[in-house]
Amino acid sequence: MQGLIDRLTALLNDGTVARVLGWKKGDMPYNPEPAIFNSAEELKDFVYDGFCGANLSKMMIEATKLEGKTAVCLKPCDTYSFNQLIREHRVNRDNAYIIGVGCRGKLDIEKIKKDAKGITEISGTELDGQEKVTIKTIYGDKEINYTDALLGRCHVCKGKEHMIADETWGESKDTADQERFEEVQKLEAMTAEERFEFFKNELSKCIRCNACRNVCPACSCRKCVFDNTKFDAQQKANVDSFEEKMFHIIRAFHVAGRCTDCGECSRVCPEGIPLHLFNRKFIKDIDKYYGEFQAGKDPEAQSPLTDFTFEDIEPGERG
Amino acid sequence: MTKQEIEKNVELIREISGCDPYKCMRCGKCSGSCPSFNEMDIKPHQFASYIINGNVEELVSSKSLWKCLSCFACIERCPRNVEPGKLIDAARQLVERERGGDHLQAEDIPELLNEDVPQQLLVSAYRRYRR
Amino acid sequence: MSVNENGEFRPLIVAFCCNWCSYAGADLAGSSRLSYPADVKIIRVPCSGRVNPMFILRAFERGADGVIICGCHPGDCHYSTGNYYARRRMTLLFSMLDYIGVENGRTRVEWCSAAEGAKFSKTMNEFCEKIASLGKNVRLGDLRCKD
Amino acid sequence: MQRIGVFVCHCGSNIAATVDVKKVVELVRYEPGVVFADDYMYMCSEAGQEKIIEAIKENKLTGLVICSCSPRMHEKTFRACAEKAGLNPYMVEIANIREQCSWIHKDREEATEKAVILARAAIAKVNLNTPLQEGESPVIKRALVIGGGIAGIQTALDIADAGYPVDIVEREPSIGGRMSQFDKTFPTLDCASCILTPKMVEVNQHPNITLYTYSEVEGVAGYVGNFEVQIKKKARSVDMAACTGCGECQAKCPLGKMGKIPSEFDRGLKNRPAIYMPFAQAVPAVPVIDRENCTYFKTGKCGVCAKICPSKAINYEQEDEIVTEKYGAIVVATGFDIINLDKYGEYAYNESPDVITSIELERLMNAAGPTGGHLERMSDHKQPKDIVFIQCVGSRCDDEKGKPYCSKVCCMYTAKHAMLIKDHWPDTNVTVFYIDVRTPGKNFDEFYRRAVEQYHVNYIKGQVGKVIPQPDGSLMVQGVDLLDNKQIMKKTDMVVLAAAIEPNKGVRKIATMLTASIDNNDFLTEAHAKLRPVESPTAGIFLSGMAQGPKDIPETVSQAGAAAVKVVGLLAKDKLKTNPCTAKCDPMFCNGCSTCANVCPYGAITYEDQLVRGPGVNETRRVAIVNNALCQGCGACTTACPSGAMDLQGFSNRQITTEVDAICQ
Amino acid sequence: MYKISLKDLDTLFREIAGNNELILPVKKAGQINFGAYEEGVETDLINKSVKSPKDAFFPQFETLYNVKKTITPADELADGEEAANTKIRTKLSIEMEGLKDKDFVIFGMRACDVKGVEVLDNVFLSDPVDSFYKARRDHGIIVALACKEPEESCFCTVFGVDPADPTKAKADVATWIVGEDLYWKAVTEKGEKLTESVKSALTDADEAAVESEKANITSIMDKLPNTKLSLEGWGAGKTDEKFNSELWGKIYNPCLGCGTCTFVCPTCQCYDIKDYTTKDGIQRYRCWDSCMYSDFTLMAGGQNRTSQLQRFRQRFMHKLVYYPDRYDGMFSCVGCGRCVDKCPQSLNIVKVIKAFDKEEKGGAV
Repeated sequence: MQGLIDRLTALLNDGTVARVLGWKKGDMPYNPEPAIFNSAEELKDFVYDGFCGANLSKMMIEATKLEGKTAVCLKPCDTYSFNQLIREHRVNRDNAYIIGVGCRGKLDIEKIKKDAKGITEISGTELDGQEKVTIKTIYGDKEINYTDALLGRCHVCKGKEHMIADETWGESKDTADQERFEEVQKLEAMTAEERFEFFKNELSKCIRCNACRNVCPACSCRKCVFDNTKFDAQQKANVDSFEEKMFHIIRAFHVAGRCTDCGECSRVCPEGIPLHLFNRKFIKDIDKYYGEFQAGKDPEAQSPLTDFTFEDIEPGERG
Repeated sequence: MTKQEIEKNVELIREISGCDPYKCMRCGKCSGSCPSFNEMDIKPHQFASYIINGNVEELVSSKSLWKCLSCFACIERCPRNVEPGKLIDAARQLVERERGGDHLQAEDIPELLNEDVPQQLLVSAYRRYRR
Repeated sequence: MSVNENGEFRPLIVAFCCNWCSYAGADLAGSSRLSYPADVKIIRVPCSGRVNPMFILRAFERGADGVIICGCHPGDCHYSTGNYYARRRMTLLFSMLDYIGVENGRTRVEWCSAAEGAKFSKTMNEFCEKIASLGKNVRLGDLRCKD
Repeated sequence: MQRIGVFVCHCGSNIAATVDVKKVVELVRYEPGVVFADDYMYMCSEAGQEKIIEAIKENKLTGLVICSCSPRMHEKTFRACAEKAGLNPYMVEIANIREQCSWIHKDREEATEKAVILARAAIAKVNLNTPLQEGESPVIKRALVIGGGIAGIQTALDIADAGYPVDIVEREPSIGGRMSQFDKTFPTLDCASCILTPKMVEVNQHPNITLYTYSEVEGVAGYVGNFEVQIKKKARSVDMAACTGCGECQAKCPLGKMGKIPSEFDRGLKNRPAIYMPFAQAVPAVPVIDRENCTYFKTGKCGVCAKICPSKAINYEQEDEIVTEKYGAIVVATGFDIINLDKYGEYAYNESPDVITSIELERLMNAAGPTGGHLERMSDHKQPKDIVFIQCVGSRCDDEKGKPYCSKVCCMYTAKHAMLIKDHWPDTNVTVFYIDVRTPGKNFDEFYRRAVEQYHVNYIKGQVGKVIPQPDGSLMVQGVDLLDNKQIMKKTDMVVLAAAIEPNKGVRKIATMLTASIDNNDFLTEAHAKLRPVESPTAGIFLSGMAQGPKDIPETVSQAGAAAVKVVGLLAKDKLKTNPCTAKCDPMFCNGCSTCANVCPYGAITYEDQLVRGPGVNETRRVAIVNNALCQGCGACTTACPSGAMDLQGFSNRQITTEVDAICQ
Repeated sequence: MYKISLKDLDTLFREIAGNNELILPVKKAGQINFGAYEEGVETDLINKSVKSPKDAFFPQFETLYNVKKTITPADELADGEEAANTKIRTKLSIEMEGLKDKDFVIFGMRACDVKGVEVLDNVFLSDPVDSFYKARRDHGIIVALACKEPEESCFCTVFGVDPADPTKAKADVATWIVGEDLYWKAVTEKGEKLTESVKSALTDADEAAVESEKANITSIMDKLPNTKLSLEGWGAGKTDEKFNSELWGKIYNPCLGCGTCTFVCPTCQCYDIKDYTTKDGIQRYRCWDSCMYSDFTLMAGGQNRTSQLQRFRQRFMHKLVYYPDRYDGMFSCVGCGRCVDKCPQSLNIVKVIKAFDKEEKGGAV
């Protein structure tokens, strides 16, 4: 990590960049927050470890509007989002200096907390850290395999390549050990009643906090349809009904063909709803019906929903 | 036959044959194709109108009923998909069913064979009943 | 949704019809007196590509039992491509509705030209039957729209 | 808040018989925004409109809902009516309670209830309507006619005579179309080429007409008044300017003598060289090289034509050329062909050369045809003594068996053929198997009766079931005489099939490019079957000839003239009012993401860095701009836009949502 | 003081649920939230619920009233009343939504949650009294539970909450889990009444075990990192000083503007009132709103808080300055730590307080 800080310091000092967008040490061992560093001095609080899961691409929308270049640390999967934002003219590439940081998968604190309460110290989460993560708590010490504590999305890792970067730092690891569409397939294999129960159960927890939407790098609308008056759809009520399903379907639909499957929605949901199951269903359908497509891989590629062929499958048909 | 019986039979013929006699435009292509035309008292192109007009009794007691070879020439060529061959076959089914041959078994066939019954009929009856 | 005095279920069906084809098709069905159930209520849109998935979900939220989108046959779009985009959108949306466990068949897309009055009527009759067989839209209605 | 007036039309008894009009008035009165509601016998009548105007003035109405027939019928009428009373015409909405309610429902209560709901949806929408202003777009004063048959020729001549430049695109090397293949025409028995050729020549010489023969339309962009069309001029391999049409080349082409390439013009009854003019009177009188068959193009050897051409017009290097031209109006006159007869094995068309189609008979009887006008059997070149005509081959069939429609012209041309044969060769025995003889038209039935009464043509009501070629070269026809209730087995020398006609295969591609709609049978759809029969529903596209439906020559010519008048009417305008129901972007919400531009079929959306100011916003950013002259109001962009920044005026998101709500209440 | 074996808790719940509606921490789809008791429901009394139990008194969504429109039929009109006059024939009637009129028990609230209710009381029970809230408060019986395993995000002691002793909070009954038993002590009259009704399930117990458990909890709290937080510089009268601080601009940046913190918070009390069109009228309902949302308090002119910086500042100023200003120095944070746990960007009130502390004591942030 010191190497990265040194490099960032150099970039700031030689004027290549005016600021750095990275992660700042938290007040607990596991809660670093995204932050902008304006000087080499401020960089002393910079951190990059297994808890830096946040995808910083979306913050570049505002950051690249600022004077001068902003250096941003992007993990391999974050670069897909950044590419997608370039395609949609949402970030100014000229004002971005991308450091492709290495990644060996990011940690899910909820998984760690499951049997570790009162955490005071965690070690072994650095990029070059150990296979095991050691957790000290006021109730005693715990140990967990790094791979067992990974975020769900890391199990379907898109690979260790950065799709876009001005320079890279650190080694990456492809942490995929699951089929990407396994969960979706499992649901598809259920009966309609079972599926309805599953989603009803999960979505009944939704508190309409909009964290999934606000964190999503594809949901970058200046003002969401659910917040503006254009559709008369701005409702904050969560009633045990279709309403939040409608919200989640539209949320996923609006990013269909643009969603890079970065998994931020599921990561941030305070109620642990597997929101990526909506997005990934669309991705699976798109792949199946219109040919494989990975948003953010190629910033020039036409999105499947703004494209068509004459022979497309008819709605309702199962291909 | 009472009016209800006639209606029932007409409906039955339509159901068994799956054909709509009202589609017939009286072009006569069926009669122009039929190898048994001269043997028949009611000609193929008349089948539809007999059914439409409810003259089922005449139709089922006609010679034509047993003269149709089920060669399917009319079915093949009918431009309107009225398919007189299927209509007459359905009329025959009507008779066969009334004779109580509701569930025709393979072993019953030899008994039923006689000169007047075309083999085709047995085959098609067999096929239909075993479905 | 409504239930008439005989206690018979009468579905509520919203049909989004493209102004250039199926809306005219519906007119033709009308002038040819090809009837279909009064349960179908048509909303005129300039193109099937104008139909936002939000409209469909909104209809369900407000208590519709079925939603059908009618547009020009592929290749015949008045605006050349609108129905192609609609086709992709609706394919994905319908698949998603199926995925979350909504009965298959509450949604439908039909391509129906201005000349196909008979097809329009036939489609609507079929769709009404289908929805009637599926019954009341329980899974999709907003609770507040309950009678 | 709007002040809405609701007007419910009885339409005589058309609506009032099934819908309780009074009850509708009574119920819609309480809808939000409604301040006035009334009914009238005929809302569209002068008196009805007066009533509306009066109500607007008296009640200071700001919006109207007319519950009546389809908006496709009278929306314009009521908009004009509103305008007369000083109201913006786009403050009018129609609730379609006739076509979509009273005409299809029988139960009065049910129909009334639905009418109220439809009215409610329209009222909810009007509450959100805003006045819209029509824009203007210039009209390019040039027309395009696709197809150079008699329909296209007549349309082009009429437009050109009115003083407007017009281009004809014809796929074949010469204009003339089907009519040039005919021998005589019914019911006057004029020689087809005698009346067609002068028109072809006139087209060629007309200063306002440009001919693109051996050319195809490749792409169409734009909209009424402003089409941009790409025309592919296929390489002719002959320099049009240099060629004198002397015909030396086709006479000397080695392939002509070997005779292996069937002549399309003579329906394969004769062969042609690789460099050829389809027929002697071809316009332009310039041959083309059929590159697929030409020895030079296949092997690089030969080159006879280039060597002997006195004016050095042969150019093997010529390439396809794309010409882009702008037009204000386009006429589709792509004509027809006859169906493929492979499906009808019973007529032995593919088995015996003596079973021919009527159009082949036309060539056989034509003095310029393969036999020099001598009627002979293709098998043994003997003159047939007995001829059987079979009607309705593939016409009037159930869907999968053929065409469901009547081809309309067969009865008449068969009578013509029968008569001509009897006239030339009175000994010939002519039999016609028919289902019905259809002769509506001036002097048509008289014509048919002449065939029977004067020429004793044997008309048999009944169809032929099978044609069986005999070992002796004759044909056995098995048919029926329905009136005698007898089956007929008849030996004959020649069988002529009245094959169903169908729209030219190419029309599908053209219709797609023009976004003109076609019906199940690929005939182009009219804007209104009765009232706008020569217009396509797509503005600026007009229909002429068989492309729209089966018709004979006089009908084709009159339709061609009608289409020309519509075109001239359009071109005579300097500016067109544009549809104000265009997309509009709200820069406050626009992300500048380009998604909308990706789906816009008209390229109407561009992006601009714009200063956006609003609550909490004061920055220059990329936003979408809609060009109102280009936007046609399809709304594809509005659905693609994730934030709802892009909206369609007249069909806005909130308007549609509110309609949904009103219906689902 | 009574006790009941943890094994027999379900008997107790069934007993309570037999008489009253019972709300308790329920685990559903992997998450703990307060929910209604049902036979066979999975409860979790050790871990913190995602959402606070404030729904029990102030639900996320509730109908206030319905407006119905009725039209007098033409034949029922009085003489002289014109049929075309829509005004005299349209009648609007308002149907109030019924107030809570049955007692209910909310089991397993923590001391911090109970304190949170106190914060809400200040707002909803002061003039003008919110009748919906009051009815729920009047009928709600709070059975509080001492924290068995406080977590590192907990800092309730900073706000004077004692997680070891719910009797100090405004609970009706206080309970503790000690060993294999749940200890039960009625605090208020309501609590006594409830205890009486479930007495058959309880056995007498002495307080010694509870006392040692209290000491244990207190010692755990001492070891937790956030319990030493200093509130110096916050509270009533600090508006100018804090509002104008430039620090906000430096720390708000990662905030997503989602409503997670406000919706899991036991003290956030902002709501929005909206209308929903029904078949024959309007349903007026209220639902939680979040000051973090861009459309919070949006007016026709569009001039609400227009930047996330303003919104971010508002939330903490409200908790730590405005509320104390209004209610005798009482903070409207109870240190439950839910926002600390759930913020997607790891921002939270603790970090804000620490940042100000650090800045005021000098040195960069």
